[in-house]
Amino acid sequence: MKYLEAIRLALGEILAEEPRAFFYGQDIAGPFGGAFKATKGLSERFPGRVLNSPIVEDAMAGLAIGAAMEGARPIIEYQFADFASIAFNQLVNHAATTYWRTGRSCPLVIRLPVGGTPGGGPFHCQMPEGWLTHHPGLVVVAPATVADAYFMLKDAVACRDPVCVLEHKYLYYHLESDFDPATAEHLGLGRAALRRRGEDLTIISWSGMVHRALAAAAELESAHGIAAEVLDLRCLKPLDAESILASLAHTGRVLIVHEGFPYGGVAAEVLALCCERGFAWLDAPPQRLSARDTPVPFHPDLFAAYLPDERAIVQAALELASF
Amino acid sequence: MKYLEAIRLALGEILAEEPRAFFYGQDIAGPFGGAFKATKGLSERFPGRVLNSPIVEDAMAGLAIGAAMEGARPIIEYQFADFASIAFNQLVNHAATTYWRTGRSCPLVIRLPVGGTPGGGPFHCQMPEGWLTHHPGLVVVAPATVADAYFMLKDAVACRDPVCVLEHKYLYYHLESDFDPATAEHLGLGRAALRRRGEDLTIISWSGMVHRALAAAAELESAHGIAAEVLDLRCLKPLDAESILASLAHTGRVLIVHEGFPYGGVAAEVLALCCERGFAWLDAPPQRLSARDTPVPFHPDLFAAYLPDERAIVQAALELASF
Amino acid sequence: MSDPELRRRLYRVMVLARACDDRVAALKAQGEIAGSAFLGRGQEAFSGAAGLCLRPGDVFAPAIRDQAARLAFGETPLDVMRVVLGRRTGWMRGRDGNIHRGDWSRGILPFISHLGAMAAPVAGVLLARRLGGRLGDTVGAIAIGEGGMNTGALHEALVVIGVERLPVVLLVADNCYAYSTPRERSYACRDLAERAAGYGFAAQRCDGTDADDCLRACQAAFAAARRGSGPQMVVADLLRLAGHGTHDDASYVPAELRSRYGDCLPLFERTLIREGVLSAEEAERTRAQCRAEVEAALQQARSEPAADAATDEWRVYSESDLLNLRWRR
Amino acid sequence: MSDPELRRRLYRVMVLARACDDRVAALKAQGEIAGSAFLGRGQEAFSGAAGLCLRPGDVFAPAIRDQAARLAFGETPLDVMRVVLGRRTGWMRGRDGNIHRGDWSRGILPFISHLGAMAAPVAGVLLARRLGGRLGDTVGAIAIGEGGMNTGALHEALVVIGVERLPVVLLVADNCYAYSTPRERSYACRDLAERAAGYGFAAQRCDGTDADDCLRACQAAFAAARRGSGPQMVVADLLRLAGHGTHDDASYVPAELRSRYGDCLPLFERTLIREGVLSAEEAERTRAQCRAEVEAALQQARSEPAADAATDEWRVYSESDLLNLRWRR
Ligand SMILES: Cc1ncc(C[n+]2csc(CCOP(=O)(O)OP(=O)(O)O)c2C)c(N)n1
Ligand SMILES: Cc1ncc(C[n+]2csc(CCOP(=O)(O)OP(=O)(O)O)c2C)c(N)n1
Ligand SMILES: [Mg+2]
Ligand SMILES: [Mg+2]
Repeated sequence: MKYLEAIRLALGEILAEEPRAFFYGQDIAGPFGGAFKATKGLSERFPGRVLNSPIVEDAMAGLAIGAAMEGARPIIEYQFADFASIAFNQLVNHAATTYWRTGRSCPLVIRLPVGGTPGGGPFHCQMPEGWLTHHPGLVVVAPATVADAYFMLKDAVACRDPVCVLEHKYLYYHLESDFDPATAEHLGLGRAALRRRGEDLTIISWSGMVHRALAAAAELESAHGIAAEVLDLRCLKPLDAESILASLAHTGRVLIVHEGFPYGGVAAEVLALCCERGFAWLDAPPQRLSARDTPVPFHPDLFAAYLPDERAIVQAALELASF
Repeated sequence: MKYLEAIRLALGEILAEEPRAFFYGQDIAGPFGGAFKATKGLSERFPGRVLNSPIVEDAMAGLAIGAAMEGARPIIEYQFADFASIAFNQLVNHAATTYWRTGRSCPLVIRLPVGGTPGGGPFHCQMPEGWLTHHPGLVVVAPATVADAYFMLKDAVACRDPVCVLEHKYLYYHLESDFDPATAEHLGLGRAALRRRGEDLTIISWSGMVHRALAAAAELESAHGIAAEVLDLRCLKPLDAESILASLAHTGRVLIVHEGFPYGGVAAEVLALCCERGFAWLDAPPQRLSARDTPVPFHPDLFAAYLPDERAIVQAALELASF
Repeated sequence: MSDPELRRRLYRVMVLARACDDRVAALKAQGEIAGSAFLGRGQEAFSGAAGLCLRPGDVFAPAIRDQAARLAFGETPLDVMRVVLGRRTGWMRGRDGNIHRGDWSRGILPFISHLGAMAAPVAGVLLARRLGGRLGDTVGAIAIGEGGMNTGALHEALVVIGVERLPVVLLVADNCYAYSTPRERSYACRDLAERAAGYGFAAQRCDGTDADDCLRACQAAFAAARRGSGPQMVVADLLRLAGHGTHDDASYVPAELRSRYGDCLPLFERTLIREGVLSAEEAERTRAQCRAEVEAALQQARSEPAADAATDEWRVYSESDLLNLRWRR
Repeated sequence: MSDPELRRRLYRVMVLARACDDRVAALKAQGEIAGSAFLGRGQEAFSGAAGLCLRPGDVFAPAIRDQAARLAFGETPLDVMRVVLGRRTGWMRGRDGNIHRGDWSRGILPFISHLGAMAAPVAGVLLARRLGGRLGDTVGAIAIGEGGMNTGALHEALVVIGVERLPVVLLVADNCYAYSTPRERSYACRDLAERAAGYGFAAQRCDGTDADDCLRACQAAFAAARRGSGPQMVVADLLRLAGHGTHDDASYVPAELRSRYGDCLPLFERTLIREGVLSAEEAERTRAQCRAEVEAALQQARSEPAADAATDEWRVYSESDLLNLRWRR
């Protein structure tokens, strides 16, 4: 099953099993079924519950807030996470603050296709977790596996707080596994997952970058005899501090690898957490590998140089291991 | 001279000395002169160059971008920084990216009244630097002194890149000094300033919190014999890494104190910088004191408990010093 | 002309709103209220008329000067005082204050400051009801000023409301000013009813200083929305008879304008007395009763505990265990 | 009816735009273009007519299907090819691509993807000119689709343009679809010209499949804006004759709709030939010339260097020394 198929499967089951759920987003209704086809076939199966929105990202979020407070379970899709910038205010100032301000929870789910693809350019490739996590009140998750694409979406709908689900566009079509919902392990929504065990250092990552981290870890093992542990954060806010610190305690060395902007955001927070609370275990300065501090470039060659690649991860890990 | 008067003085000189400058914002024209009176008297002195905007925060930023690209020097005022959330997209995706995308610079200035006041509540007290700094391309400054309120505003107008000037609302009326523009020291826009020297630890802060840090440092000295250095960042993006690392090298201990949300943002970035590049100098785990991870509370008692106060800073510094 | 009973109810709501506002202004002046205080003086006719058209089960997103509509829809002076004083017993438990107050379960939406942001949530409530087969003849009312009409948030919401043909009444109080900004700097059309057609809304205009005219327009609009005739807009022409907040002396309002717009409350009172719907004694008694009701609410609120940093919980998530949260069926 | 010379120019622009688009589509199919490719097929009449009304010194914010307007306003096929191939010589130097291309110094704004976001910058350009005494009779044109009309960004910009009475022409290409979403899900009014009055804009409607009608409406609107009659809107009724991007087969467009809307280009060609403004041979020659011009531009662009990660600078600030930057007079 592909990552995208797992999402579609989950979306269908959500409509079947949760009568309060409905979907709202641009071009998600049939026969089109969404820019990435995540909702393909669903408006036919569930008439009236998959609704096409006008191009009103701010109102989409506002509408979902009202519907959620009224007892429904709205799931909105932004065509690209980049366009959720239009809804910044409704997301961080309204959805995020409502429970704290009013004592009434706001169970909505925001599906955000994130991440870079060659040729996508500055406005179709962004990672929004930096600003979604900064403001108090949103739950932010980033499934990196087929199983998580399925489970975390359903878990998000089960959650009474507003959950942003970051779906990586590259993984949509390129990630495949023989996932079976009936037998696969179902981790809690907020838990990080150790994707690979190791002794020498920990690579912390999330979303699409987990796969580069895993490839780099394999390379580190086979070519350099270095055992890198790979921790997939899965949930970016709140952070599973326990798992992060446990891995740090185990290896003493941390490299954070992600594809977002370098300043602040999740990577800086994880690094700060490691230093503030795991200082005694640190055998080397924790390091970050991020995208460059520029917009995402359009040209595939620039794009390739923009993100940390496997070689850069291996290089940084080697330096860290030999510190 | 008060902090607010220094801003008004600078604004008047900008209009007098820079013929391309104009101001655009809600209620800034005379006789009203702005929600905080920063532009009081200026529309009368400079007819046609201080314009009242409708309630269109997004278009205000967009308009400024167009005017800047056309060769003007627009200075926009948001009534409260919290409302700049409406302009998130124009600020981070348009103003910030234009030079990189097009090679043409975008010289605009955004004045943002920031920070908490008792009774201000969740939507009139926020610190926006977390999201302004995360995205590449904006210069973000936060004057904490009367002199900086004056100089940094003029420097911002001299800058060919988009500059966000965070003006602290509490300082507007409460900070006063015998500042004389002719004789006061004029630091470069991007430089941090050592506000107090010390040997035992460094408190890094910015905006209104600098004054609590200074008060705490005085208390640490007088009551505990601990010499705390206080570094005022002044410019939050780009960071004056050299000054930060120099102070860290000097004291070996860093406490970051600010009034923004705790997750990510400037504090996490500064902490990460210290660890990534100053690890060898660290005698203790660097620490942060932030607001709580909730919206800003309305009730003055809750508000007081929400922000780090002098006592909390002293307490954290004592723990850090004795690590 | 509406029936006398309704007019008397409107009169009472207007008097009570004015009394609430006056007391809030006094509390603010005494330093008993933190932050800002905003008054609806001069807007009680339009706001109260709209509020009287609301029924239990409806949903209402008030603007900052809707004390009258709130009271008409069920808010009490005690609800007001608890919130403005930051009592833990209040709707906002001291976390948010003043006119942000509201209660989702009563259909009075607690608003965020950003103008225009409450319109889409009203659409969401109605859409959720329609999808759940629970819409019935409930309606949603959205109040906004002429300044707030310019926000992108409001525009996007009106587009959705039009396209979904939701039973919404948009109440536009054009009170000549947005803070200090005169209406000519807010719109370039004759009046804001000219924006209705573009969203697929029907439009009514009314004289906001004339309570009977407000009642007429609001009744027509709410009835149309309720019977499924699609979204409605009512634009009232009036003047804000106070500063933007109590901190603002509104000295920028020219005398000429002040003399052009009357105060809806004494105007309505005189009309009702002239037409024999109300006696001067009843009016006097109503005013006294309202003042007393507000005063009692204030005393009650004062006696209740304030928000308390040490004991109040600071949780921002309603889920207690996000770490282990899992979908189950 | 416009003069024959202008009609011939419009015809040529339309043919050249179609040739550009066809070549871009072929390049995309061959895998030579990264990312998406968007075509203006079916919109050349309206877009080209508007473009021909622009003069040097004007400013233009194109939408995604404005190849014709761009060419009419001075963009060349070489400008197109350089950008879509990510050449370092192109306007965007490989940093941004496809229809985001533009050049502030030529008055063609390089757009960000977010629909509606380019309208306020056009207002800013004009306002800056007016403040600097350099407005003259220049105008700003803003192109948008019926879908983009719903964005809050556009709304807020139109409010400002109306209030400032800026010389703007808003060009609304209502092509029945926003991606796959039919126009009934985008607006609840009869047509989008109904939104003009609310912003203080004058409105024109035209048949987007009829080039002469497009010329008429655009000429009237641009002339009015130029002579200071305030902001203008032109709404064209047409159908997108391609997918949203080349990746989209547009199978959701019903055949009935396809048969209702003609293709403006052959329609115009037939009219011009019928009326003796153009001969069949000239038409054939024009098509061949345009294809050749596009092909030459493509070969030229192919021969130029691509963006290069190693040597291109990655600076995001134009100031080289922010640390020491200081105001000086
Ligand atoms: C998006 C946004 N920008 C600015 C403000 C600050 N503000 C609060 S009320 C107000 C004026 C509102 O004018 P109007 O909508 O006409 O309502 P009125 O105050 O006249 O009742 C402003 C500018 C805000 N709350 N939200
Ligand atoms: C704010 C925003 N939301 C979504 C998109 C994705 N998107 C790009 S074009 C488009 C459809 C635009 O429709 P319309 O405005 O009618 O123009 P057309 O494509 O029909 O020419 C969408 C949804 C975007 N670019 N910006
Ligand atoms: Mg008003
Ligand atoms: Mg369209």
